[in-house]
Amino acid sequence: MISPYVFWPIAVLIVVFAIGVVHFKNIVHSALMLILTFVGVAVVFILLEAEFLAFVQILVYAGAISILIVFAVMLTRRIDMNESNPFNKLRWISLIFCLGFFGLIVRIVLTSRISYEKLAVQDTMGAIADGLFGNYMIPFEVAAILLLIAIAGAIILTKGVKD
Amino acid sequence: MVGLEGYLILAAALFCIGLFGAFAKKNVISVLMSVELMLNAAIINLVAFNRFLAPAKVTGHIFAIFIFVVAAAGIAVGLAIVINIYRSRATTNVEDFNILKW
Amino acid sequence: MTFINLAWLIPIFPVVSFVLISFITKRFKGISAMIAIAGMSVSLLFSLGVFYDVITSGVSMEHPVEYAVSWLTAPVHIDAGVLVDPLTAVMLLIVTFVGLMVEIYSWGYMHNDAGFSRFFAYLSLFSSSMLGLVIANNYFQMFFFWELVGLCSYLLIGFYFHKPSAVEANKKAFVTNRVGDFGFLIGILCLFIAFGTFNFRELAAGIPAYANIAFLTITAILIFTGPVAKSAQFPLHVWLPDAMEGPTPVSALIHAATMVAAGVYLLARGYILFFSIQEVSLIIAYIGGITAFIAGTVALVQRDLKRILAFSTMSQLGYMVMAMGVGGMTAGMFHLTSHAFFKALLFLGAGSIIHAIHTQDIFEMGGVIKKMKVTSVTFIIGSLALAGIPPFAGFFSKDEILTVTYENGYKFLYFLGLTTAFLTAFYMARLVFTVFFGEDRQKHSGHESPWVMTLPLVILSVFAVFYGFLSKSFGSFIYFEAEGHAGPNYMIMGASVAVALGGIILGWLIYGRKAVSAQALQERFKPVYKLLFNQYYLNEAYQWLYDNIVLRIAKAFYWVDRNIVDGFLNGFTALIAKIGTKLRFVQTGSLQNYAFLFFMAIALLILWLAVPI
Amino acid sequence: MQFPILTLILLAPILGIAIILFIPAAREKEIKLTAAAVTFISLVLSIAAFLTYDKGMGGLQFQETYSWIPAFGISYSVGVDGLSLPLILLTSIVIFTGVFASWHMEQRIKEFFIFLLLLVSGVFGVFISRDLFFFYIFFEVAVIPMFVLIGVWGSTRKDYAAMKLTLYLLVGGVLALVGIISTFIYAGNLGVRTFDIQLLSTIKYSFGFQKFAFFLIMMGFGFLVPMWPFHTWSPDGHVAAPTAVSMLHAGVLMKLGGYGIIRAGIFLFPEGAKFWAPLIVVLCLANVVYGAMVAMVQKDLKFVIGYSSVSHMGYVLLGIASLNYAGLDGAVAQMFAHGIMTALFFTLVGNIYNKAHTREIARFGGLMHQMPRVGIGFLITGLASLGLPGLNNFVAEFLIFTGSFSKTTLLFSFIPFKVISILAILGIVITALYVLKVVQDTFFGPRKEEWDHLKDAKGVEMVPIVILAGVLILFGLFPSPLIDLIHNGVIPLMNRLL
Repeated sequence: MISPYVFWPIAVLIVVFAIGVVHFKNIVHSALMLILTFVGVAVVFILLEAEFLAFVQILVYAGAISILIVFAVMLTRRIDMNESNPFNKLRWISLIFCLGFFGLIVRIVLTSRISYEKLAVQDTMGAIADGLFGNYMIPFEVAAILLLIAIAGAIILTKGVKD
Repeated sequence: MVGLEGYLILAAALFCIGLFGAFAKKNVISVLMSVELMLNAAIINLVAFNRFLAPAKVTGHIFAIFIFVVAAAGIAVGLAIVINIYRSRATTNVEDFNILKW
Repeated sequence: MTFINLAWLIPIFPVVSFVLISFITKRFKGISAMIAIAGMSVSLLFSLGVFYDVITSGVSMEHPVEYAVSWLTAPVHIDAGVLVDPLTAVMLLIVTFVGLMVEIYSWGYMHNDAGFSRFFAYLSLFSSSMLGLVIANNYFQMFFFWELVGLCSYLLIGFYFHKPSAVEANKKAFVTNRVGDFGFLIGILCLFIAFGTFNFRELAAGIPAYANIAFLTITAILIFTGPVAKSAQFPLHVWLPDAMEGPTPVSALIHAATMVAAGVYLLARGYILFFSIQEVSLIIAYIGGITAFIAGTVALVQRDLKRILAFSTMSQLGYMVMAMGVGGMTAGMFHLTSHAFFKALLFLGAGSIIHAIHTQDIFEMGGVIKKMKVTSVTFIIGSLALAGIPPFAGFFSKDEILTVTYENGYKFLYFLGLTTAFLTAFYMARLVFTVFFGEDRQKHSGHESPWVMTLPLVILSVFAVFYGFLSKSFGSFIYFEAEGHAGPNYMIMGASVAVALGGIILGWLIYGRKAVSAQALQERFKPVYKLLFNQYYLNEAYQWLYDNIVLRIAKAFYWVDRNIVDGFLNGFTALIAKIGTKLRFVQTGSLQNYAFLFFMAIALLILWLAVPI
Repeated sequence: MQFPILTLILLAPILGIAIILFIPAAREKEIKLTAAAVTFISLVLSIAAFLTYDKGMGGLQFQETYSWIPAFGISYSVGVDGLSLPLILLTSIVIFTGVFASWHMEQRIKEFFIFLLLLVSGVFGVFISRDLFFFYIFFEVAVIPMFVLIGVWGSTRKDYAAMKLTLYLLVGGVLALVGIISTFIYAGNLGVRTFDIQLLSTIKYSFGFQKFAFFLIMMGFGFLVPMWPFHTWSPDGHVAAPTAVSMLHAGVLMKLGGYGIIRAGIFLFPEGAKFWAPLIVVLCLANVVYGAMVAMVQKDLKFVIGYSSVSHMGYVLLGIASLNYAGLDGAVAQMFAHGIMTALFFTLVGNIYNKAHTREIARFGGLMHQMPRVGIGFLITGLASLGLPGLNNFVAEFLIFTGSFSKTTLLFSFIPFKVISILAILGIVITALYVLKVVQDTFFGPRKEEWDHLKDAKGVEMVPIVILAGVLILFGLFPSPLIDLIHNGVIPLMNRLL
């Protein structure tokens, strides 16, 4: 198995990119880092043998969502791009809190000793298809409706309604 | 070989970074990006649990797909709101969005 | 036996007339009287049939006929039944007969009244309730109709609802009766939990063997409060004098046949309960005696024609109740029946006079006999009967009561009764001499009433004269096992007659010949006069009780409700509002602050849940 | 499959809502007719259920069950027995007459009827549910429209009253909900994961738990009854609400409380009921006497009725606390009787108020001259209220008195139960006092010129008066169909208690 050799570097990269997202003062840089993070996560999905999700991750996140964000940045552009993404006054306290929170979760993860054995994976794509059009039919439809509503909502919000 | 714990810790790290970003950034777009990070962390968790605990059933994957959907919807509406507010207030600073105050 | 088996129909006929009148005759006023009279006549016929059956088919007090259908089965078994014995038969006759007389009379009396139809509807319902009460075979049914009788009296006393005094009087009547019913109801419930039945005969079988005497005593006293209110005994008599606010025929009905008779009838019906305990019968006897005396004294000084009659009724009811208490149930019932005739007669006669003269104050009347021959003669017959002059009906029945009281050893009550007899004769003499003789004082020139009004007077006066001679056969017809039978006691008879004559002569001296000035006497005994005229201030006492105790408590409760119970709530909400005004400053409006706090809480929750780890 | 009569009773008002939604607001007549029609359907169906209920068989009948959330044992499961059937009949009578009583509404007719029908469907739902979860849901459905109905269409201090009422009812609901959920969890721990009341009753609850759960349910539903000292929402609510809402509110909504205590409280936790009965008795005495006393000094017609309701519902509590056949039969019968009576009261007062625009007793007098029909109706209702034989309330009160009077237990080990009963019976005297006082001050006395313009009730206005008074008299003279049915429903309850 090569996965440990792929996983840990990728993991470190993801974390670094993610830190970049929050750290950069220029929002365009942040957006770039975000795309990189998404791609890294897609790799993690491949390591987890969830190829379909990896594709979707690339398509939806790295593709669509990132572009949306970039557009939003462009539409809300101000004069000085270098100071477009500053921290607020919660910076230090929330840093401490988040570190503490991270520690807490890591402790829980390490002490909970979930027992499992690594099983082989069959055809995930097929199983997902079965699930979406079988047991989860109704949630799936609901999700579709949600998307539709979101689109409509987004359009109405940006375009405004005539009274 | 990397166990479940590795993925969980990765997800936790990603989540906490996202959390920090959501708390500490002024730009609302940045906050939204941080939220996306957190959602991604959640997806990693789901997929990892699915992979290690019950690979035969793909419940985790399906949930992940729903999260994609929700995330996409959220970001779309969220950005629309941002743009809308930007139009009326000419700012993307979260601290200026204080209309919730009584 | 046919009629006995159809006895349940007797109360139905008047109720049918009631329904017909209320729904149909709005347009055709004249028909209502006919419907009512027709219904009542049929009832009278059936009652006669029942009476005939009772005589011919060997139904007696020990062997009554009883049948019932169940009205309610679970959880409490309640029957709607009929109990026919001689007592029932006689009461049915009295009620239907007097009721019919009153209705015929009212046809004339109410002729021009706007509420003509309504009046007859109420009258029918009234008679029907009373008949239902009479045929009842259990306490529950009795209570049921007992209350309905109360309702009808309420409606009829308040018949002229535009008169505030009438409305006040009917409320008073109802509430006073309610107080009695309250005791009555509890008493019935006591009986039920002790014996598991409401049925008269089953109770009669069970009561003598019942061990818990104290409980039974309380029960009997509680039930007795019912008759105290309904038959206007001291101290719940206050409604009766005011009840004359209704049209005069109503007073006749209430005082003679329906309302007040119910109480005495109940005492006779349930006599085993009352008579089996010495203390209870003693209480009953004394209440009766005191009532008789008090009412007699108050009647001495009243000026209102109907009011005098009302107090005389109270006094006579006192006699009846006293008789029930001393063990002379037969005598009491006999007095009830004879009293029904002459009291109905007196009230109808009074109505006739008032109808013609348009006043009720006896001192604004005089010489009426010259203008209204029939009315006056019949009225005087009634008065003589009431005063207890032989051979009129009242003499026999009253004398029987006094005899039984004396023979059973209640000497004090006997003298009280005798005094009352004197008072009765006196105030009736006062009334008669003032109203019928002497010079004309009235402003209105009266004239004799139409025949529909005088006919009942004549019929009733026939009974008032001759009914007394039935005393013997009445005694062998209606009797109660508990009482001993006293023969005629000529000494007592003589005393009664002497006293009655004495009263009349004294009355004649003062009001007929004016040998003694009534005015001077009144001045001389002013405090007594005032006390009597104001009926011992009992009304005022009750009013005070209501104003100062009941209303005060009610107001206090209301205050508590608004200020303490509600105040607590309002204070609580105000507190929350106050906390809210302070807490709102926590709401900075900054999203990130909210989110931060939110996650802090989640972290704490996780910490708490993960503490073992 | 049998005819789903209960579901149809529930669906009829909902159907009405759906239809009314599509009628333009300006077509008021059609809206009213629709409301009348759907409530008439409910009425007919409830009468049919009332008549066809098989008393020989007893138990729950007309059952329907559809699983909803199997994981939590929640199912849409309905069925009626002798306890709920009279109350369903009551509800359908009151709403049907209530529609006619609000025939002359003026503003926002469409919304009014929608909310009214929503409210009533909630009430129907509560009475037919066998599942505690649905029971609670329907309860909330019944409470929430009340807020809007009073807040928008009310009169005197409507905002305050609406807020107060909703808060009280919600607090009560929440207490009851806690009781229900803890029962569910308790049962779940014993392996019975269900909200079905019949199944829940098969479990053996420990005495400690019974005390706890019954207390919550008693207090929770006690808010609705309303039990002293949580009663003040009810007079205020009565006064503020528009006529039809007052009718439903006093006529039906308060009965949800008594029904809940009996159905969810006594039925599930008989031992708890026995433990808490003394408390109920003391509080009910406060209701009866205190309520009646306070009613005596009221100046507003509706307040008098409001407090009289407090007093009368005290009798229901007394019957419940007796925990014997007569008491429980009487309690349910009293709920029915009081519902009809008080609905009639509010119809009549509403009738006067619509024309005179005041309810102040002191200003009235001699109304019998102008409005004889209303006056007679009011008199009948008043007489029913003071428990006159021949009217429905008497039977109920008599049973309650019999039940409570035959208790031989001591309260708090030194007050005989009978003493309380006697004090409660004293309530009928006080009731007579204030009822007659109101009748006297309002309807009797000399004619007042001021009110000569008032028109007597006629046409549509007579519908509720005639129907309600008819029911009062009918069941007053022939109570056995009603009482037998109720008794039938009480039998399983008593089997649990003994």
